Amino acid sequence: MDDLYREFILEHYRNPQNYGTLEHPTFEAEGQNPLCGDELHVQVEVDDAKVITAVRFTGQGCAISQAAMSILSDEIIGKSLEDVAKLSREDIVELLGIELTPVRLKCALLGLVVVKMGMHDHAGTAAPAGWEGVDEISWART
Amino acid sequence: MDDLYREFILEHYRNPQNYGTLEHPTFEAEGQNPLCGDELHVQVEVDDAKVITAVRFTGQGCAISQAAMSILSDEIIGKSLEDVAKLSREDIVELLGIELTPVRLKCALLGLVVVKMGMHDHAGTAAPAGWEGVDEISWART
Amino acid sequence: MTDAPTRAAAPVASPLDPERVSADFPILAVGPNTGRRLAYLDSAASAMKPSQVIDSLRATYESAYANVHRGVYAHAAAATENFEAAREAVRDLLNARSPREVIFTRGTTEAINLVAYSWGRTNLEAGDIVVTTELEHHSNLVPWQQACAATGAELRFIPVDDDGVIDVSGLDALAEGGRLRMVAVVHVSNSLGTHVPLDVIVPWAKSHDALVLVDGAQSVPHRSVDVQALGIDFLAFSGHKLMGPTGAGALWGREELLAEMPPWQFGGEMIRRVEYETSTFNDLPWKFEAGTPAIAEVTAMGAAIRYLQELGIDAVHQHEVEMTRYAHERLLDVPGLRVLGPELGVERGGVLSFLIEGTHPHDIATLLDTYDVNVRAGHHCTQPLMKRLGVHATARASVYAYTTREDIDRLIDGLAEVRRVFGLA
Amino acid sequence: MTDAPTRAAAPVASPLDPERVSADFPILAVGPNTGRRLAYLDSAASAMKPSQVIDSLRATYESAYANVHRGVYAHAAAATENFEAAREAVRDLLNARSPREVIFTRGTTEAINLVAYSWGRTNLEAGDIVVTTELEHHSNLVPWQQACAATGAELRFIPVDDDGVIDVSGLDALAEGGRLRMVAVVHVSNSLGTHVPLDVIVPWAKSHDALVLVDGAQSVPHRSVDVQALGIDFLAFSGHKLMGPTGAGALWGREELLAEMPPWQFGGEMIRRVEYETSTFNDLPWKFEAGTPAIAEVTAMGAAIRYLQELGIDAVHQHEVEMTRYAHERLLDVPGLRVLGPELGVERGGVLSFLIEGTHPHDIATLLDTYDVNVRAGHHCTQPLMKRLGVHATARASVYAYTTREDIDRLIDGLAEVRRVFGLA
Ligand SMILES: Cc1ncc(COP(=O)(O)O)c(C=O)c1O
Ligand SMILES: Cc1ncc(COP(=O)(O)O)c(C=O)c1O
Repeated sequence: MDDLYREFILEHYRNPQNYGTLEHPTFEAEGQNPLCGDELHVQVEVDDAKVITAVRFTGQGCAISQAAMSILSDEIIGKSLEDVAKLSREDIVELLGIELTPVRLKCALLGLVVVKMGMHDHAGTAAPAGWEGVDEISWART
Repeated sequence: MDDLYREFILEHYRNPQNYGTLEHPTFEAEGQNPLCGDELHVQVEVDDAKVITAVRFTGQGCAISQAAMSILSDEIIGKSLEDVAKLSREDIVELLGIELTPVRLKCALLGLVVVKMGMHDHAGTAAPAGWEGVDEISWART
Repeated sequence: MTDAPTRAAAPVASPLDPERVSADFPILAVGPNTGRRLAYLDSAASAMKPSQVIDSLRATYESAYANVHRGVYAHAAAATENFEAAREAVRDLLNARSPREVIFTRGTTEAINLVAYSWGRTNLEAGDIVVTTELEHHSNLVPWQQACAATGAELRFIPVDDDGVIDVSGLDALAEGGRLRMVAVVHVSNSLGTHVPLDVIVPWAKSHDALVLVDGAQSVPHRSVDVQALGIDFLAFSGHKLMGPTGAGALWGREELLAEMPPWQFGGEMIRRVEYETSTFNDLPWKFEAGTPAIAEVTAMGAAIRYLQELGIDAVHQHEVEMTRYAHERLLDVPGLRVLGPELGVERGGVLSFLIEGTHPHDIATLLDTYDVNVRAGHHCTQPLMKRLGVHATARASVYAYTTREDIDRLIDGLAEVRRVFGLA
Repeated sequence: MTDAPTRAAAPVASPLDPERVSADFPILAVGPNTGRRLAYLDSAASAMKPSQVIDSLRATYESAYANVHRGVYAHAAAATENFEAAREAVRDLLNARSPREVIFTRGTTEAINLVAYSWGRTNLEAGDIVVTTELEHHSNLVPWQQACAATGAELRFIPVDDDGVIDVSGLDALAEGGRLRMVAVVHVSNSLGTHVPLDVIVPWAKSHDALVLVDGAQSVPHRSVDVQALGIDFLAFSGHKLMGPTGAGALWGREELLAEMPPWQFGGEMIRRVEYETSTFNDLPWKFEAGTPAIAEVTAMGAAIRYLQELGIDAVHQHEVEMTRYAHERLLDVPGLRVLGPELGVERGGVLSFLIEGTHPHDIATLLDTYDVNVRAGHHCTQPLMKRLGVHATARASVYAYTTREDIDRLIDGLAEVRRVFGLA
């Protein structure tokens, strides 16, 4: 029954990785899913080679949104911004390893949306097609 | 099949009774059914005892509307205005002796609506409840 | 007789047998995840449909279908008659004076928009006041926000206390400094179940010559609503919450008011005479029904009303009161669970919003679904109310005629499981 | 081989077998008056529904029902998926760029009202020109009359000749003395079948930077319509004329335009964030879909689109062209009968309006009904056009995928009977 709530997910929910704040983030952004009130505030530190060196987030919401952000943060540390730009909805589903209904997919995607939007906003590039305001999620520069 | 078009109705349609105009009508009115363009212009002459002494009408439209007016005109000559005021939808259906679907009932009622509205307008009395603008028929003083 | 005393001394039997009612609802028989009966506790969002309603749709399309109102052939006459019979069914349900007072819309939302546009935008002006409550569904809030923004009128709110109960103590002040024109309030809150005291609010509104619109989305399907006895001016409801199909609902309005209001949508049906330059409009109710209406859906909403009346609307209400009380009591026994809204014992609709410390409503609803227990999670289209209560979202269980005690027991069992999964038990 | 040469030398067979199509339509099997097949020649008013569509409604309510978009449980996810699949079906049918460009409405009328309110009332002003044609259904005329009256814009008409054929010779003058902003035209006339030359009108409108709205009520169900190839901005159609249920239709609009237009109806679904004082609105297409939509009906409209595509929309069109031509030819042989609209041979939709000297259309339709031949009589919601043509009403026969040659023969036989009854034969 509780496929969605495998120990792996619950563990990330209870003990999120990279939770907290950075002193000197390269960029940061926050996002919300007004449907359920899921909230994430994400900070990212990038080195000169455009590789992510640190991620921290705070937020609150359902297990899926918070665990997905925790898992995503682990995933992108050490990745180049270019690689992060390529991350898709499917990649998140794969990282979580669970099947999601459309409504719950929104929860899972919140973190990625915030990271992408913050990244593009910082770079001054347009939000990638299909991601601006995706799935009713709203975000803002912080 | 052609219950609606019994010889009696068709006869009235082809040779309407009281077709034409009066020199000195006591009152007159006209009405239309915008749905199909049925039109009737009715003139009524009333004596001092408020008894109808003559009716004339002109108009054009479907067999039902024109025949119903012809039959109605025969019926009300010699009747008091008071009696005419009491005529109901059912009375018209009975006079015609046929079953009518709602849309065709509007055709059949056009004449009675015009007579009633003209009568009340002339007397300065309010249109009887349920008859003003009945069934999308519009009428006017002439 | 000794072994099962509590069973023997059964509670006063509901006049309604929800098991028998359920037999009319094909979708309840087998849940998609477990194969067990579907414990559908989301009727406040939309009700399930009995075979009587589904069959009505089929009957229309299979044996009495045509476009309505203008056709002269047999199917057109039959379709029109059935369609207009639904208008009479609504009139009867609400005890309206005349079927001319019943206007078919897609649902509550369109009905309220109709009033906010047709009455609101032509009557409101700067200095006018529109009053609503802090409980409102977005559908009875945003149309008034917009009508006020467009006309310069001011929107004010009857507050709720921390239990979501309407506080009428400050009513008089709400009408000060302007002209009170419209009081648009929900009858029963879809988020909290709060029953709004129309018996206080309507006389107050009338003492200011204001109109009263009632959002009956959560009352009309669940209790007897008499628009004349309530003394109100407009009432909106949705067929789909009344076991009717989607796509059909109604606005009721007092004839004198509707007669003076301009039409809102324009097109076929609602006109009397059209020239290239100008048009004159049709009589009530058609003046407000532009275009081909939801013929089969309105007809089937009529079937739903008849179904509800055959069950007995008072019996349905009584059953819901019992189910709601039972659910409320059992929820209060769940550790860490908080029920929002009116306290146990206070009159309420069949809606229970709750939170469990340490879990999110979305996770609750998702986990319950695996047991085929359906509850809603979210803000229930009442974001400002959520904010007022200091929460982001709630889990919400709601009941209807087909709700059984077992459905509620399964909810409670499911919540125990939720607590276990989240390490709370 | 010698006895029935005309039968043997059959006309090029339609790619569509209307008898086989008819088997999908339960209502056609038995007419209410004679027990014979129903010769339903009123599809321009509303189409009959195949079992595939009726079954879709039942399937939704029996096995995949819940309110859409916000529910997390299985039924809510399934209902949402099916509902959104219908959006994709519409996108595909119209070759729209994105499903975000597809907004569900009750039908054509609501779709046009949406544009006339949301775009019209915020963009039009004195000095602006809106152009339409003399052919329009009230639903594409009255909303523009009202939008113009409210904003001071001027409404002008592309004229028709006495055959009801669009006369584009004076187009340029129509744009003089003001700013042409909107050209809102019917694609195929529901009264006369006239096919409007969008290939002339659209480039003309675009040369003035005007928007083009097409009333596709009578084209989308009957021929392939590609919004990108047409180069238009908005298109409206009704599901019920496309063999879908009542209560569902759609507006297609170019995304850039829709994105800038303000919402029209307000309530649930269409908001993103609501506070007591203000609201922000949702993304496309939901911004324009306030309240619970016609969930099952939209889903079933998707089924109707799939059904139409399985028949093959070009095959349906070709069949209709043949049936229309056959009916037109046979009607011309009826003494005293006059067919209005484009002459035989001129491109037209499957609609034939006619008059018989010495009878009224209402009487024609009523008498035909006794033979279970259904035609419409009246002004077909085109009163100004009737006046332009100097008639009050017409009888109108219209065809669809299920129309057989025998249906038309029965119409012709019935008309002989009409003439007999009225002493014309
Ligand atoms: C050309 C045309 N436009 C608009 C409409 C209105 O469609 P609906 O009544 O479904 O809104 C119709 C159908 O009556 C039509 O034929
Ligand atoms: C109290 C209340 N008002 C209005 C609505 C809107 O109804 P609909 O979505 O059917 O238009 C709802 C239902 O969601 C409701 O519960």
